[in-house]
Amino acid sequence: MTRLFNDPADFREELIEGFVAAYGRLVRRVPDASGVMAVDAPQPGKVSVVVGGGSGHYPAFCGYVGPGLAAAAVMGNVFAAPSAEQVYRVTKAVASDAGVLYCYGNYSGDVLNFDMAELRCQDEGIDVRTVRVTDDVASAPRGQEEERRGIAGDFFVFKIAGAAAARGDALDEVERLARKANDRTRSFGVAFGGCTLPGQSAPLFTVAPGRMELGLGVHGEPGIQSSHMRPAREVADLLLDTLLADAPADSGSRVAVLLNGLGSTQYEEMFVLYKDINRRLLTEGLTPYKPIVNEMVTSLDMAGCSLTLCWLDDELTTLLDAPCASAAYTNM
Amino acid sequence: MTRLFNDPADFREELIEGFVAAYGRLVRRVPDASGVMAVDAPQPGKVSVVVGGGSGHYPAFCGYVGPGLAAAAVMGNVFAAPSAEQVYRVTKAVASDAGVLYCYGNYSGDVLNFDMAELRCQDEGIDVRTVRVTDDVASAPRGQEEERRGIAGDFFVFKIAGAAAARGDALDEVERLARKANDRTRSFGVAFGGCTLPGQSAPLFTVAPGRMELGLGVHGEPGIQSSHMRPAREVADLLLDTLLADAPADSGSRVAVLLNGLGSTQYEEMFVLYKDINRRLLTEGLTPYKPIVNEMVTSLDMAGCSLTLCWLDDELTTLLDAPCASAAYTNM
Amino acid sequence: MSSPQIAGAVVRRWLALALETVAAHEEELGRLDAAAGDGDHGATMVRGLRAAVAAAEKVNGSDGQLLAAAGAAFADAAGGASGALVGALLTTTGRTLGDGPYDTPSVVKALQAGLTMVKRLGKAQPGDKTLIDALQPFVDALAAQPPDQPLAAAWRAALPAARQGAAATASMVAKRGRSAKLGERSLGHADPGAVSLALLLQAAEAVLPSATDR
Amino acid sequence: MSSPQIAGAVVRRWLALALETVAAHEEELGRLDAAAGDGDHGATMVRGLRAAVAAAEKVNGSDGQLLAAAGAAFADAAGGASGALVGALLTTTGRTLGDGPYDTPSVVKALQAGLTMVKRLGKAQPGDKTLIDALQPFVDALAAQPPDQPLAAAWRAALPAARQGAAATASMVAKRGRSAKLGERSLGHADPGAVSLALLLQAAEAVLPSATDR
Ligand SMILES: Nc1ncnc2c1ncn2[C@@H]1O[C@H](COP(=O)(O)OP(=O)(O)O)[C@@H](O)[C@H]1O
Ligand SMILES: Nc1ncnc2c1ncn2[C@@H]1O[C@H](COP(=O)(O)OP(=O)(O)O)[C@@H](O)[C@H]1O
Ligand SMILES: [Mg+2]
Ligand SMILES: [Mg+2]
Ligand SMILES: [Mg+2]
Ligand SMILES: [Mg+2]
Repeated sequence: MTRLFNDPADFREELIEGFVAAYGRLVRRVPDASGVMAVDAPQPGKVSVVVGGGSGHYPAFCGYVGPGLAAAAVMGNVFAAPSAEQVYRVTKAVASDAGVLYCYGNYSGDVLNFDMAELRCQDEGIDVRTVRVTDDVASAPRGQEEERRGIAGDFFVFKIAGAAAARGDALDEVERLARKANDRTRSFGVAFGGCTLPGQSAPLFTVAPGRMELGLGVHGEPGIQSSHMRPAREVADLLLDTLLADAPADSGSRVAVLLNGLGSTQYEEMFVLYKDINRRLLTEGLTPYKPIVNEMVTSLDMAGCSLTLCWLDDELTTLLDAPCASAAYTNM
Repeated sequence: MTRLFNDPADFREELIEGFVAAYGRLVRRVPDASGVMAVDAPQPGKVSVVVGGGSGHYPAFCGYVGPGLAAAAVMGNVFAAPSAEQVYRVTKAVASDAGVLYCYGNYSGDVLNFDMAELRCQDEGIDVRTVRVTDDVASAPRGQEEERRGIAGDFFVFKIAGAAAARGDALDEVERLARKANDRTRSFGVAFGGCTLPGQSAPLFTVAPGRMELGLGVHGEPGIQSSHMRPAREVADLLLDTLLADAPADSGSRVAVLLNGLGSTQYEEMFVLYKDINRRLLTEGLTPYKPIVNEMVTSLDMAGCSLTLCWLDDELTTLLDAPCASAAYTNM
Repeated sequence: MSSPQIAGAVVRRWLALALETVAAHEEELGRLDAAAGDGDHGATMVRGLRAAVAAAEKVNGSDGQLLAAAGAAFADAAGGASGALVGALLTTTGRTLGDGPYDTPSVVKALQAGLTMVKRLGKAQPGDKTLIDALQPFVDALAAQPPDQPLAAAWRAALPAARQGAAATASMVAKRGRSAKLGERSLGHADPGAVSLALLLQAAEAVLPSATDR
Repeated sequence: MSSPQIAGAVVRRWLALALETVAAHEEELGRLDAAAGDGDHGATMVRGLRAAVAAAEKVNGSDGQLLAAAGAAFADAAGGASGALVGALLTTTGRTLGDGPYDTPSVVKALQAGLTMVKRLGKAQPGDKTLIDALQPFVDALAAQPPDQPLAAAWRAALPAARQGAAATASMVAKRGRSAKLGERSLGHADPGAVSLALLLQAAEAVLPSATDR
């Protein structure tokens, strides 16, 4: 539940002010807009990667703004996509001569607003492209991959796009690489309890004791299906069975791994689960590459976690390994 | 509540295995001991900083092992200090010719076990020193600072000790700097709900709706006092009033700031609160230095947060800024 | 009951009443959204309408012009899917109405333009369990009224179609928007966007001039 | 009831019974610890005793030697404050008992050595609301028994002092350990360490040879 606020109507504004106050060494406020931009953005000759979405997912999205990562994040209200107007303003602030790549999770509201902004920017001669993250295998069947929503896979796609942009790749290339990262990324999650919106007292959904939800969203949506709770090693198998059944074809055996906590699942629990995930990955002949067990895309204080695999090749590995700095993720 | 486990009796063992599996690029298991050590430890001529305590506080303690930070972490069971035997074994594994500094939060169980290990190591000719973190102003009055317990202030003391050790400072000097960091660090926290131990179904304490606990511990101990819930800006004042009344004498105006989440408090809420903290710090003539708003020392899935201030001078600032890498904190 | 002489007065009063009505249903809309979506629809609509009311205060102009300005403010403040779609509906309808007076046929034409825009942007069709399932039947029913019927009467006659359309979404499986991911799980609850759209239309009933403007 | 001939048999049986007794109170000990501490005392004691039982299985030796080995295993597995202190109590008591037979005076002497070690390590005194408030009264009561009284009878006679000592901690304010930070808030609940110590002493009653070993 959300306890720390003043007026819930000011939540987004206060959170942006607080974020910029804390991380002013990395970001500044986009003037007159609900968003933040990297202190060094825009950079001439370098594509600006613009991410964004509703609030309530920290570190997504503002936590990933900084050198080597996103040039800016557009920040909506809690679980509400930012408006096209705000996307437009943020884009104007960070558009460079090399163009702009929009990268965000595939949700109806985000698509509507980012698309409207993209049109408007293109009318003004800014070259804008879009790569939507569609990693959640639970949200649409195989063959309809582009209908899927984006959850924790955001992180890998942002990282790879940001690294390509920082390297100076042209817009076509940054777009291609982001799309490739997305095409090779799959996530699946389980939830044990819903989250509560600021100002409200009841969670968006509840999970009965001894049950869990499969195929969670990161907006307090209930899962696709309800199931019984089980020991960690069976949860690991459930996650991996689902992901491996959906593995992209011919993608090799090196996988970046993210075990992502949604908010109130304990880190220690996630490491216990990761033990079983790791064993299973090795059994399957997969090589986990620099795994991350952390909270990277949250859903307020939701209880649950998701597993993301990104099948790497050499060019994606290089980009994942590239240095970056941001409030939430620093690589060196 | 803890949902992901196999046998609660194996929780620590599985969590260590999972942690090492995930972050093998930074740490390895100490052979035959409940702990992890940096891949590059021990380094000849460099002091090894050994941290530790019960589990349930991730990123404390294993998340802070790596170059420029701790050489090793001794990991107890959830909320139980590691035994003297485990502290001893971990110390033996990372002791260098330059000696060892123990750094941990001041709790009865930790003091007992680390002290016993220290005696045993000294008997064997290893030069071991100890600096206990005592940042929690709620846990003992002024004048009895050394009785206070350690909470999120751990982070600043570990970081400064680790940086001094990495720089090659002698043991005397590493000890002096860690002690100085601790002497200049103060924390105070509020809790909105208790946490639940693995295998148990009820939280260690509950907070009535509309109430909050002041002066929390990081082990699910209830607060020192109960109070009514208030808007974020009043919580900010409460935290700062308490800390400023206890400020170390003649310590200047540059403060490192950590707003630390205990587990299930939302990041967004913390930024809203930080907005008001930042305003108040400026009003008080203090200059926040590279603030951190994050989960740095948790208490399983407890709801609440604490504010830590570390009054910096030039030598502490240099050490705080020094590069480091670990699972949970990377600086470059 | 109305003073159509004052330019923009109808839209101003409608927005005020719409805000009041939707705010009274904020929690219910949130609950409906939580059933298969993210629970913010009530908050989003209230936020958007507050901004729309404020924007309309600041503009001098016709009802059409005010509606267009209100739509832009709504979209920006609300965000989300409903911000974009309801905002576009208001803006397109307002622009099509233009700066002159209006009657039943011109309002029908304007709403049809708004509906078309909503479909174009959101790519949803009737039956997909969205606000279109309230809007389309209403526009159709309004268009079916005799063209010389005063707007207020025509509007009143068309309203049940909106309400029924919204109610009927309870037995639909979502195909668009967040709740589409939940498939069968979205059955049994009305679509929040359809319900709030019906509320918006209903609020207009009380403020429309009982004789057309001209 | 006992076969004092088999070296270590008394300690082995005591550990088994102690584990059983403490496990039956695990939740209660956790709740007492949660009142002002961190709620893990039940789990910690059970974990420690399991390891102690296992260690005693592996050692061949006198009761004293087994007790010393069990204490080390207890301390290592339990961790925390009680792991260190109860572990040191067992180890010191066992070492002082040594490898020979024992009677009431030698047991009193050994327990006094254990108590002294606990005080030295933990720096607590009677009245600080710790396990010492069960241990000290028991050791004093045992020491006050006639030296020629068989150990089992002396032990039985001293047990109420441990129980009363543990119960009396409910009206004390903690001065040591985690709960000390809670000050007045620790009032009203017995100290978990004192309660579990009384349970350990009580479990011994049933296994002590009814006549001394020699
Ligand atoms: N593509 C779409 N076309 C038409 N209506 C849509 C579409 N997507 C969503 N909606 C409408 O928006 C409503 C949800 O609005 P809201 O909760 O405010 O936005 P969000 O889904 O971004 O949280 C749905 O109930 C539905 O009526
Ligand atoms: N310094 C001390 N001296 C004596 N007994 C102590 C001391 N500190 C703690 N204890 C005892 O330990 C008990 C708590 O044990 P436990 O909960 O297992 O460890 P922890 O406090 O590390 O969680 C207390 O109830 C008290 O009896
Ligand atoms: Mg939303
Ligand atoms: Mg403990
Ligand atoms: Mg919604
Ligand atoms: Mg305890």
